[in-house]
Amino acid sequence: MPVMNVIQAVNDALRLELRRDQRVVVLGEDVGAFGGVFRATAGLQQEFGAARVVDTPLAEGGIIGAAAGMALYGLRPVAEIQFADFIFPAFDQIVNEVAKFRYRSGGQYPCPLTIRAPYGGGIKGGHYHSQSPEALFLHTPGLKVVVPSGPYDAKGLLLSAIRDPDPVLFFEPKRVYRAAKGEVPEGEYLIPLGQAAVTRPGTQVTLIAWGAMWHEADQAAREAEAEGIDCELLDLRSLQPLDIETITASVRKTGRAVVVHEAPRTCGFGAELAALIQERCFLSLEAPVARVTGFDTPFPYTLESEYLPRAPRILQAIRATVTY
Amino acid sequence: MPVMNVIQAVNDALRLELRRDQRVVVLGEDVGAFGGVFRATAGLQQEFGAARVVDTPLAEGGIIGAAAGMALYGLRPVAEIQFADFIFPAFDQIVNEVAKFRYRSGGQYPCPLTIRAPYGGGIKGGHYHSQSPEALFLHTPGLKVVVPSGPYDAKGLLLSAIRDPDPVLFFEPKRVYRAAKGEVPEGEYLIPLGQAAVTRPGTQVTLIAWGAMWHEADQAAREAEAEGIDCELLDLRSLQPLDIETITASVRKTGRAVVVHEAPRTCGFGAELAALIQERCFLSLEAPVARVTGFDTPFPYTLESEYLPRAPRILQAIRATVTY
Amino acid sequence: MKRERAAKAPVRADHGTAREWAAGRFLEEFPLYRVVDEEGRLVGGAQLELPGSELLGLYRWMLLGRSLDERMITLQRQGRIGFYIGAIGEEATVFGTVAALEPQDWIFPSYREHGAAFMRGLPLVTFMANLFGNAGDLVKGRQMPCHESWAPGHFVSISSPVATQVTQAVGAAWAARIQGDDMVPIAFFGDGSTSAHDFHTGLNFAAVMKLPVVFACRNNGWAISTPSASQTVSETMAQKAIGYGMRGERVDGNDLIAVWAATRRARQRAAAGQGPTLLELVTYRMEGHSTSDDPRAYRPAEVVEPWKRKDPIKRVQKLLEARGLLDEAGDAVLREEVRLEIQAALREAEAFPPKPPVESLFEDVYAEPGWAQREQLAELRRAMDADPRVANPRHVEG
Amino acid sequence: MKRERAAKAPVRADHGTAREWAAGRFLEEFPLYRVVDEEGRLVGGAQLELPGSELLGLYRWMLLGRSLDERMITLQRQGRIGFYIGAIGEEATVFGTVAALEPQDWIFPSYREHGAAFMRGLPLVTFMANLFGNAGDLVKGRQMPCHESWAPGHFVSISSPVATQVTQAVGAAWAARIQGDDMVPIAFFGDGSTSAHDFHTGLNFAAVMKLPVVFACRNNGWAISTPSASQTVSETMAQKAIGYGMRGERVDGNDLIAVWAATRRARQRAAAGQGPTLLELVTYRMEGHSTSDDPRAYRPAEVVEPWKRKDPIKRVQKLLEARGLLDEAGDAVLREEVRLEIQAALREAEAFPPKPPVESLFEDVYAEPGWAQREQLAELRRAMDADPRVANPRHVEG
Ligand SMILES: Cc1ncc(C[n+]2csc(CCOP(=O)(O)OP(=O)(O)O)c2C)c(N)n1
Ligand SMILES: Cc1ncc(C[n+]2csc(CCOP(=O)(O)OP(=O)(O)O)c2C)c(N)n1
Ligand SMILES: [Mg+2]
Ligand SMILES: [Mg+2]
Repeated sequence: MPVMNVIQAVNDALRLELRRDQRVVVLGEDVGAFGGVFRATAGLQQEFGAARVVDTPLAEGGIIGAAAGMALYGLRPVAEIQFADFIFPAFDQIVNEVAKFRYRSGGQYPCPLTIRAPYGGGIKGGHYHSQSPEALFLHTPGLKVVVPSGPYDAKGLLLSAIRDPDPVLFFEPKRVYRAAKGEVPEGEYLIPLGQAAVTRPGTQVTLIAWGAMWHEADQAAREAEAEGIDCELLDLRSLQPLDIETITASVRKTGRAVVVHEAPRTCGFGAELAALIQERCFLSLEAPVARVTGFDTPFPYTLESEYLPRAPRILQAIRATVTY
Repeated sequence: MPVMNVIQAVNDALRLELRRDQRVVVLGEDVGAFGGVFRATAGLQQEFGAARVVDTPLAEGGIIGAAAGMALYGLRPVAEIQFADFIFPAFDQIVNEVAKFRYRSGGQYPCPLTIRAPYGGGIKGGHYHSQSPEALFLHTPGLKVVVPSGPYDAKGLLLSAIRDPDPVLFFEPKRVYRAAKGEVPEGEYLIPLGQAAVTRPGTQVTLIAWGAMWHEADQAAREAEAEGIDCELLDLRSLQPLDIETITASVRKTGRAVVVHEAPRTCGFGAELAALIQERCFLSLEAPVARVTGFDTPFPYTLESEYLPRAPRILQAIRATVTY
Repeated sequence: MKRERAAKAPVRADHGTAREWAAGRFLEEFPLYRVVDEEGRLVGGAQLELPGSELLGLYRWMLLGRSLDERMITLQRQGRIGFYIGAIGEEATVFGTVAALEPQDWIFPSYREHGAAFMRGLPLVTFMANLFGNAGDLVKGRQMPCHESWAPGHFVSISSPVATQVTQAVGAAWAARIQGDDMVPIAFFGDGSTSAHDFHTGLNFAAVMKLPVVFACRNNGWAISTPSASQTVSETMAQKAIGYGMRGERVDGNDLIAVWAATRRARQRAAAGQGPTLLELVTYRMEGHSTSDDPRAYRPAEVVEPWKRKDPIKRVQKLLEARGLLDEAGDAVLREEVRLEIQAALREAEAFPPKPPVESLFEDVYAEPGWAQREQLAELRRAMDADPRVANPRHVEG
Repeated sequence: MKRERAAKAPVRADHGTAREWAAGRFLEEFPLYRVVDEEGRLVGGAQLELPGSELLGLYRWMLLGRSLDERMITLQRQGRIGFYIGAIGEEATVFGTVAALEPQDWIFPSYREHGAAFMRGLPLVTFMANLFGNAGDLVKGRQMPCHESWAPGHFVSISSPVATQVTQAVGAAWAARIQGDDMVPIAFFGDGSTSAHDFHTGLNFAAVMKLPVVFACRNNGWAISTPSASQTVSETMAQKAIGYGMRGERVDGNDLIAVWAATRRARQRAAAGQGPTLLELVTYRMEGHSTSDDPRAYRPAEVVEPWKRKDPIKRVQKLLEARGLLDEAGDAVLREEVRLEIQAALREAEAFPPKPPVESLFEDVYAEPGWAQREQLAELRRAMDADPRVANPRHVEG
């Protein structure tokens, strides 16, 4: 099986889907001949032509509005937002239009499109090349939100996202774009949206993470093991639909949970997970659900190591939760 | 003391502040001669002229971008977004610019502005005249978020918001715009941001609400009392800064909490409150923090009574929480 | 590449090279295109290219639109529906455009183009069920009145945020070209909406991609309380096309035939690969913005007067009469037909159960409801069973 | 009211009323304004209105800008800074504009106008501390390199999202007018940024309100990998002014004197209450978009060649030489001065502690930190005390 990094896996998924389904169109800034600033669309315009792999003008609202129109008409557009930080000019189209089309038309106008965006910190990008805005979209019914942590998931989840009947935000953790490598099958395989992966079974505490933070949580779990703490680690993979069963089953078993995300703490998805867990596992809980997150500040530049919830801070939270 | 409704109280606050401070400017769609679609700015252009009370072109991004420029230059703009549902074209300016100006400039460029928007459901407005997007802004460090529930608070909080050194979103619950009436002192008084009001002291369960939902929670508390359940009711008034001390003191006392909001449940501010409470009051909690909220659907039209978390549903949650 | 041309362009050294255009320049450059004058006479050497029967059909549509708007405004005043927004005085911009399109062309409406949906087969009764938001509403009572969808007629779901449909129409045009379909979408929007950002990005994308799409700006003089001069100081909306390297045209929006002919031209150009057109349809909002609005607060009655004489329906009536296609009696018959049609539809629409079923609240959020929707439906049902007030709008007002 | 005029405007009945403009029409209508040709000679009858000493000063600024950009790109390649974005080849658009403004005029930069900050007094060493994001950075190491702020010189905080500064500049102009201040802000942005929505709303607001503001579009031919033809099919950027009823002017952006004179004119008009101006400064991005970019992937080297001959610095050098204000020896002295200045600043900047203090992470979110910031600072300190790896960037990569 070929070994790929996340960018290659994304590229592979796009290529397969462009080949398989004439309705698939890729559009965004610099995605054409250049292949995208992270090269995720490299070679696609060369293979599929400038009509299906399109450089757009610099206007995210235009990209998503146009993609919405394509989706309404029956295509399967895959729009790239160059950095998740630049998705906000398209926010109205996403939350007021794309998310509500099926509902507001009584089911007459589904709007299935995929919005890919490199996301998260850890590449020294400062305020505007580091943000993790998933919670903003999770608060909007009608949208699905997917975040892979490695190449295998990236490919299988992206194929599912493109084929999904609903609009999907597909956030790619750019910190591990090249760093996360692994075996990726050739040809197509689908990872269903809404299934978390239990990447490490354990008994004492449930760790919940996604994207780049899964790697940190995994390292923390390994370090915890060395200290004799047995962690169960979930990689959520898809935040909406959320695999609530796997989460509650795990926490009912362990009685403790630590949630990790990069976004600021307040109103991050960790809050929702904590709320859900205490609602559903109240009698099993032996400690509060802990949140290890980015801080309530804009994303910094120089102090990004301090800002990011990495393994050492996660480990500390694990210890505190287990000894609560 | 004069009796006013919420619109009159808002109008009064704007008028006082326009008189007191030459730096205050009111801008937005239809706010001029017409006085705004809800009449909140009625008479202001007549008194202060078209230079300080300005009808803008129809572009929320332009309104907030321009208001930001005014604030940077030293004015105190108060921008009206005609309905909170239409704030999204300005989302980029708010979360990427206004919220981060002070931080990203190392304190050189504060950006104090107030964004007023009628908000929430209950007026048969359907998808696009009913939304409660507070959680989206609460996830953005740098912004403050205020929601009054009645005329007295509306005036005192709005005056504080306009004078605050930071950008403030001031969401006005339009469902009670005219319905909520009360005595409002003439002249100025300030209600500090960040102080919840304990509008009903109680011992058995803490109810937490804001805006129009405070009225529903209040009614539920009265009905609960008739059933012998003693509720403590907090009107948060300001969600950021949040009065965490009042909340934790109350829940440590009652051991139970019910949070009410109109916005969809997932990733609403109720999630954050539940997360905070279980983090800080874990050992006092005798039942999970309950959330009575709008459902995870777009805001409906005909079934809005069913959708809104009104007193009967709150009462049921109170009972379930108390008997958990 | 553009750069090369730029390098060869003329070069001047005097100060103030950019033309200081005189007032009125763009009014001249974009003259108001008109075929029929206010007395129903053909202007200049114009030919009537629309067959008489079609013209009569369109006249009937305009009567229906007007009559429906009037009736529904009354209905709102009676408290039987919550809201209404129509197109009184702007009928030519709605029916003239759509008549010039092909049936497969998608319509991306603003919120006044209900007539377009009717022409595409939306039954009146279904439209009215939307106004009631009752069990007969195809949109399942989810949106405010006047936010209908009609997929069978390629009439796209209406939303309230203005101008969002502009970029969406561009996307549909793009999709059709990719698919090789002869489909030219039209996007409707108002003068106020030209200030919105989707106007800009939509027109620019369409021009850059040379997409087959028609932009129909209903310049009705007002955005709620503000006149178009508060939205833009360009003399015309048509000249905005220049900034996008696009064709623009200014049309008498109260002249059905001119609107029809201009739209047909724009469609032909689009279908022939010549790109998009911005049509400025100059008309007037004769009534309040909607039933929530009272224009007396900001608009002196006098300014409306001149426009009464330009009524688009009267103009067609005169044209038909002059051509012997209609007489007073025939007109009365048509009006009575339309009245009865509306009356019958209203009766039928009001007969639906007042609410869609409660489970409909949780459908269509996603193709399949997720666990949150399923659990919340169960939660709501339990709540309703326990306390009937949950479903009663009136128990806690005030 | 606009409506009245519209009603009186000429009316035509022939088909195709809108002018089918010929290719090149707008290149003619917006000729490239130029004062000095590529050989440093005054064009036509142009006068040099800039005193020789000022010209020499600007020449030195341009040398500094170029030299700094080159040095910092090297620094990035050496791994000593993480990122750099400069203005090689575009110097005339930066220094020519700012020289024509008054000291009180606010500058709303895009991300290439560092030179404007220097002219307003930002010390080189402070700029470089921003590149390092170290303890000497006024922005406290919070943004990527090249995102400086300099309030003492009214140089506004840079952000990455493009075009957002356009509406902000409009707001500042508006504020100044309300305050009665003689202050004309300038907003810089690229050709790609004309596609963004803030361009549209900013220009429209400014035109409608007739605000004193100058819009400086650095048309450098590229938005990262896409040529301007992918952004717009309008022949010029200047003609976009027409859609806003605004004055537009196309200027040779590699001609320092033309840029200066056009900006001065625009400022005079603004200050005199005649409203905003859109200046299209036609120049070229000679290097990659930034140090993160390698233009060889999308831009053949040949297309850059013609632009090398138009180098804005060489042109001023020739002009100065022709006027006897500079000779080879004098030029060498200037260049050496600039080199030493940069070198000294670099040494000084690198001497700051590499990180701002950890508490700075939580400052300036609000005027006063909230409890969340205070608690989180304490939490972070505890974490750092317990495990030094918390502050170490390298422990978990991969
Ligand atoms: C984004 C957005 N902002 C504000 C509104 C409120 N609003 C509804 S209609 C309207 C005026 C629209 O004017 P115009 O585009 O000229 O259309 P017209 O009503 O005249 O047909 C406004 C401001 C809205 N619907 N959407
Ligand atoms: C809203 C937004 N979208 C995307 C980007 C990524 N990006 C950075 S610079 C750039 C190109 C800008 O081109 P132009 O406006 O011509 O400026 P130039 O770099 O040529 O000076 C893009 C797409 C961004 N910074 N902001
Ligand atoms: Mg209008
Ligand atoms: Mg450029």
